[in-house]
Amino acid sequence: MIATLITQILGALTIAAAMMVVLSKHPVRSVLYLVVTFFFISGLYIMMNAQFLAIVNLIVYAGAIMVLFLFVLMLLNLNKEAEPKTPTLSWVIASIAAGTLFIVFIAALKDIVLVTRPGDQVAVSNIGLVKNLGNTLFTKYVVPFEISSILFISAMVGAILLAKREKQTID
Amino acid sequence: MPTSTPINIDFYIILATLLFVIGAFGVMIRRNMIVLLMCIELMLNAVNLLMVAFSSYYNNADAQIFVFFIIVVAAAEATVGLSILILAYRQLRSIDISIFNKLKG
Amino acid sequence: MELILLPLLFGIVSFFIPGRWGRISSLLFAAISLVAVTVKLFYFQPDVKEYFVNNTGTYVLGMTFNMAIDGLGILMLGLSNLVIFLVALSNFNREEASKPSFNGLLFLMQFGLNGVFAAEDGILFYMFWELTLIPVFLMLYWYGAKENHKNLLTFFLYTLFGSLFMLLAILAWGAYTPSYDYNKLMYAAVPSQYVCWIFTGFLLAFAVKIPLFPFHTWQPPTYSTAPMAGTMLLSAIMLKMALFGMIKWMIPLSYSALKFWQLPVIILGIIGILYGAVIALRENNMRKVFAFASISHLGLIAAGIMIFSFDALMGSIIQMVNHSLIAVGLFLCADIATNRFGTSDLQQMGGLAKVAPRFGFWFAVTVLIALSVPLTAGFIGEFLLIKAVFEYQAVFGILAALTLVLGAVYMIRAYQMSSMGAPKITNVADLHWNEMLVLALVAVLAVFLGLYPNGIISLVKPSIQHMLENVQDTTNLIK
Amino acid sequence: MGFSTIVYILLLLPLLGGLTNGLFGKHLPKQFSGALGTGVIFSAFLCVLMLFNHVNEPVQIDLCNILRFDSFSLEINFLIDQLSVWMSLIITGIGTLIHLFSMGYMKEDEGYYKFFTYLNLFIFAMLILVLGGNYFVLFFGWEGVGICSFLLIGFHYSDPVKGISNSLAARKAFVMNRIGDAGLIFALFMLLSTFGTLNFVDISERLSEGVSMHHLTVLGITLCLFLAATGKSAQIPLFTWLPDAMAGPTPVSALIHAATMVTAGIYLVARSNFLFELAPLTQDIVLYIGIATSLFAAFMALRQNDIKKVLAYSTVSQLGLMVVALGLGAYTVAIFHVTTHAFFKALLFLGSGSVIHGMHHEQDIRKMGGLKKVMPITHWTFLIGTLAISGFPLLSGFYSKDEIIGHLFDQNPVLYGVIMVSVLMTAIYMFRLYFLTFHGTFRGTQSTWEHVHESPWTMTLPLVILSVFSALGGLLNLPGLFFHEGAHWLSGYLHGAPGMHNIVHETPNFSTTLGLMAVASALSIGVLAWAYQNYVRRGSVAKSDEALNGWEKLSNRKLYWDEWYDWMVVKPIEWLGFQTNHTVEERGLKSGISGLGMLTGKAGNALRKLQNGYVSSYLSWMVIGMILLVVFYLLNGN
Repeated sequence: MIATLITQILGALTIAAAMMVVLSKHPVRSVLYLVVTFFFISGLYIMMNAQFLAIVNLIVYAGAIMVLFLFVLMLLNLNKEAEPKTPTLSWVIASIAAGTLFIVFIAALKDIVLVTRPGDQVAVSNIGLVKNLGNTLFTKYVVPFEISSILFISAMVGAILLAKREKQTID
Repeated sequence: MPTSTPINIDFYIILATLLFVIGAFGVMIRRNMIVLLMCIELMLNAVNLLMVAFSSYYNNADAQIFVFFIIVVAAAEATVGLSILILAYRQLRSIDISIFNKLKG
Repeated sequence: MELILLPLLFGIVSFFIPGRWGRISSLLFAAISLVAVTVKLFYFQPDVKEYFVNNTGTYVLGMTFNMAIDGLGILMLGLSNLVIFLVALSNFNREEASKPSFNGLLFLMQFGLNGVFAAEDGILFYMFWELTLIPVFLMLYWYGAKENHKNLLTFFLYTLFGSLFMLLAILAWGAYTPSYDYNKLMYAAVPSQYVCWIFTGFLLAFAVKIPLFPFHTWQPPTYSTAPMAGTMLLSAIMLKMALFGMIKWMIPLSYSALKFWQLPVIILGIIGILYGAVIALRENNMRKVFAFASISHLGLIAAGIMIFSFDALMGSIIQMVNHSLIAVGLFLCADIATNRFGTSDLQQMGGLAKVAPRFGFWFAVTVLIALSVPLTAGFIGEFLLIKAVFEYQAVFGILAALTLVLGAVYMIRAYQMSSMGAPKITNVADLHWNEMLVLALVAVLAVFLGLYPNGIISLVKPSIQHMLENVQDTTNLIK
Repeated sequence: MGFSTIVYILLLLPLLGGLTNGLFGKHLPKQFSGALGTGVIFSAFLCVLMLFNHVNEPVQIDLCNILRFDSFSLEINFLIDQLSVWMSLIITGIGTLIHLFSMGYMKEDEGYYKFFTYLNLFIFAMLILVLGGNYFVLFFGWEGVGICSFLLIGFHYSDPVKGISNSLAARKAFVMNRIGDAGLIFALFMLLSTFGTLNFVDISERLSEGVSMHHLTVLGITLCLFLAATGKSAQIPLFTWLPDAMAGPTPVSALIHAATMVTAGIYLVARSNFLFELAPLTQDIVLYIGIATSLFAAFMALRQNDIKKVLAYSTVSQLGLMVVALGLGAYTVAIFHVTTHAFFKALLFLGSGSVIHGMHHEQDIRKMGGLKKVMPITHWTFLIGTLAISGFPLLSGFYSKDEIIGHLFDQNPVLYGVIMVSVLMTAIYMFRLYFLTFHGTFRGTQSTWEHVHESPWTMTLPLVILSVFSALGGLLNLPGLFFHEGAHWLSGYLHGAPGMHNIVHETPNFSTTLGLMAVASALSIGVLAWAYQNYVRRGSVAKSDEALNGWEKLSNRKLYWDEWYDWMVVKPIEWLGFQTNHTVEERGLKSGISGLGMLTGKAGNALRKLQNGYVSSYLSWMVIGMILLVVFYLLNGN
């Protein structure tokens, strides 16, 4: 019972933090709220007993990526620059679009026929544990895993190449 | 360590959808490119959440592995995206998305 | 198979032969393939289909790459090789012939044409069909009048647009068989509500290419600005692809669709006859006169094909061959006259026969062939065609026969304005030996076929009869 | 030698002569190529004579098959019967004389060898026409003579002054003939679908066996055949090309446009007698067309001032007379008139050629006069020709005309009256021509007068020979009046041709014939006296164009017939051509197509606006797309 409650509270907090990401005027605040969102999501992962992902989410997202965002923000010193105001019409259109999208998605997902299990409770399983997941990852998915390293290398090279200050590439 | 999460799958569906929609909403109304990138991360996370939920629901590890890969790709994407952003800032001294409309037909 | 692949080899080789040798080598290549096909024609057994590729088992996405020739196929193959030879010969003393790209394109064109005439597979047919468009387009683009690239674009888009429908039709047709093989397609059980649409797709592609009356607007400007070789290729052999396609691919498809489209297409053909002739009466651009004359001639052939009786088809085939010959002859003459006078305006020409008597004579002979006087193939062709149209519907026959009268007017007018009267220029070069050879070959062949049409008839008779039987079979399957 | 060998030699001779002259003529001396051209025709004439001696019933000679289908086949074969042999005799006989004449007439022309090439080819085509054993071969010859006629009319196409008008005349002749050819083609189609064969012998046998035909079919076939005949034989409505065809050299006018080619139409109808006999309506049409042509052409000839134009209209008028005979069903009489007409009209044309030659290519009779002193042979032969054509008693024209008139009188006395007007006018314009040319005083320039000379023997010899035939040609078909045994020899002879023997005509009785002859003689002699009085005694001369009064102007301007055609046919078609080209083609179709192109462009332009480059708007579109997609699936799923 408590677990359910915790889950629901976590969910509510996630939504709230996500809203703040979008709505806050200050980019740094957005980043911080996003970090908070990720923490809550990790919490939800834990509630689903997906421990490995919870940790990875924290380390990679909240730790690495978000710090990267912060660095960029600070590097460019964009804080002072106020973001131009979005026209009201855009707000209205975006709200309507988002609302419709939500309704439509819900309508679509609601009708999913859940076949494998009777009842609709999320079960507690142990597949999310590091040991089990590691087994799968390094047996069945070992090749994609290795390929992802190539992806990282190319991303790294790309990032360096792009961000390097060089006269002949720029201007 | 919770041993049981007797919670309805619908909860996760609605939660993930909401997160996704918020992300999309953000992309639509914000003009700061960094925030845009963050909103994209938000949408990715929404999808991740849903996949983990179904993974536990079906007791199937594959989806979690995919979430792992999504995180990997998201990290790479963020790296490249941010460096492009820096490059763009150097060129135009701004990261307002509405300035970048060279693709206008 | 060598008939198909030789031109490809020649084409590739020609791109690397430098200018000085280019014209000799291209003439030689064209002669080799002409000789090859003539030998083949000589020993050909018209009763059986001769397969180059006969793939009955494995195929990818339904494509079989089958190729075969029957009597009609070998005839068209011979015609295309002949036309290529005549084009190479008539260009021999022109500067184009010394350009490697020109010769290369010429033989790539031949490759595509031979493929079209031999393809036994729907998709393959389409691929070769489009393949011919590229060399001719490039030829027109590189060697044609520079100011008229807009017309060229019209031509290209127009024909491409037309053949798009053919592709759709072939795909739809193939959906009812395991492969696109010709024989499989012929016996495909296409539901009767779709068969008319498939037929229409083919018809659109062919109507643009022929061109039938309302789809012809690309033709006169293209003809009048294209280089001579391009015009010859377009009118002498590319249009024949469409007529050939009508006979081989469209007509056997379905009897009911044929009946549905028969009257409209015949009416369009008749309108084309009169329309082209009437415009040619007052047109002052010599090449355009012949372009509209071409529309007029082809209208009659298309009408004859749609009647699809044995006699009418024979007339159409003979007239197709004849039209190729006269197109080569007339456009060569028009080009020579245009070159000598420096303009293609008939009003500014005159008296060429006096200063260039050989030209005057051979031009007169070509004009007479184009008028389909007796003893020439055109006479037999038009005789059969008008007879068929007349028997189909007497009024149409009478309208179609106006081409005899109007044709005489515009052809002789073109001859008279360019060659008769007091000479307006002096000191012009008469025909070169190669040009004279082309015109003489045209005349000899036209007269030969006029006296011995039985040769063509016995060659194509089995395939046409087989095809007419096929039409019946398809009908039965639908019912 | 069998028939077939002779026929092949006969056909090959002119062909070979033409080819030799055409290929090597440039390098041959003029004398030789002329002699060669004349020689082959003369040899051909001898061949025909051999045939003439042997022919008694129709012989068909098969050469080869051109086209073989299940439903029909087209063959090349030749039919040797009395009709074809008789026509060949005229063609080669007159042809020889005219070739001979040309040797002198064309002496100074640079296209000498070409001229003989064309003439020989013409004889070849004409022989094909008359010897052909079926309509298909006939059509070969039919087109062949048309082409040769085209080439010969436009022979001086590069003349600096008259080149254009010569070539226009040639074109007009060809096109008008082509209209007739179209008629012949349709006749061929209908014959093929009715009988399955085109052989004269087969068709006539089928018909005599009593094969029933729908009367509309017969009507169609005969009308189409007659349309062809009007084209070739210059009848209303297609006659206007013949006067223009006088642009050709004079021997051409004599050979093609008087003696042979223009009679091809008469031959065609006579050949198809078995069909025309079944179509009374067509026969009536033929009759009335013939009368109208004869009358109008004679009227037009009254005030022509070009010596050849007068003869041209006279030819049209005489052809009209032959057509009248055809319309009456008197085919042999028509052929008789063809024969005598060939004699005297060739004579007249050659005589005029001699005059033109002597006058250095002056053709206007207003600039002639008094030539009888300097050109005695031409004068006397021309006089015989004039008397023959105007029906002077006992000359050839008298007999042939009289038979036609006699048949007409039998059938319809009113039409007889009409045709007598035409005959009267014929006498008037011919005597006018004769007197103005040869009598009175010379009206040209002095320098011309000094150079006028009699023609060389190559030209006068044919004149003399032809004048003998013109005078005595009537003996071929004497009416029963004089010799009961030898009468109607030609008619009897021609009865051997297919279908002819089925046609029986009662000859008019004795007293009627005598009466009609008396009237005709009186007319002819009366006009002669009047003309002598008018032109010689009173010395009247032809008026200049401005001085013409009402009817004279009409006659001089050919009833404005050409202008009518120009206004009613040529102009509208040209207008149509122009409008089609500029309105339908350029404005309608082409701009329709480019309009489609522009529409696509416009649509692209409109859609381009959507690509505004803003990421947020792209995303909005994406969202909308997603929504629509999901909604679509939801709706479809239920």
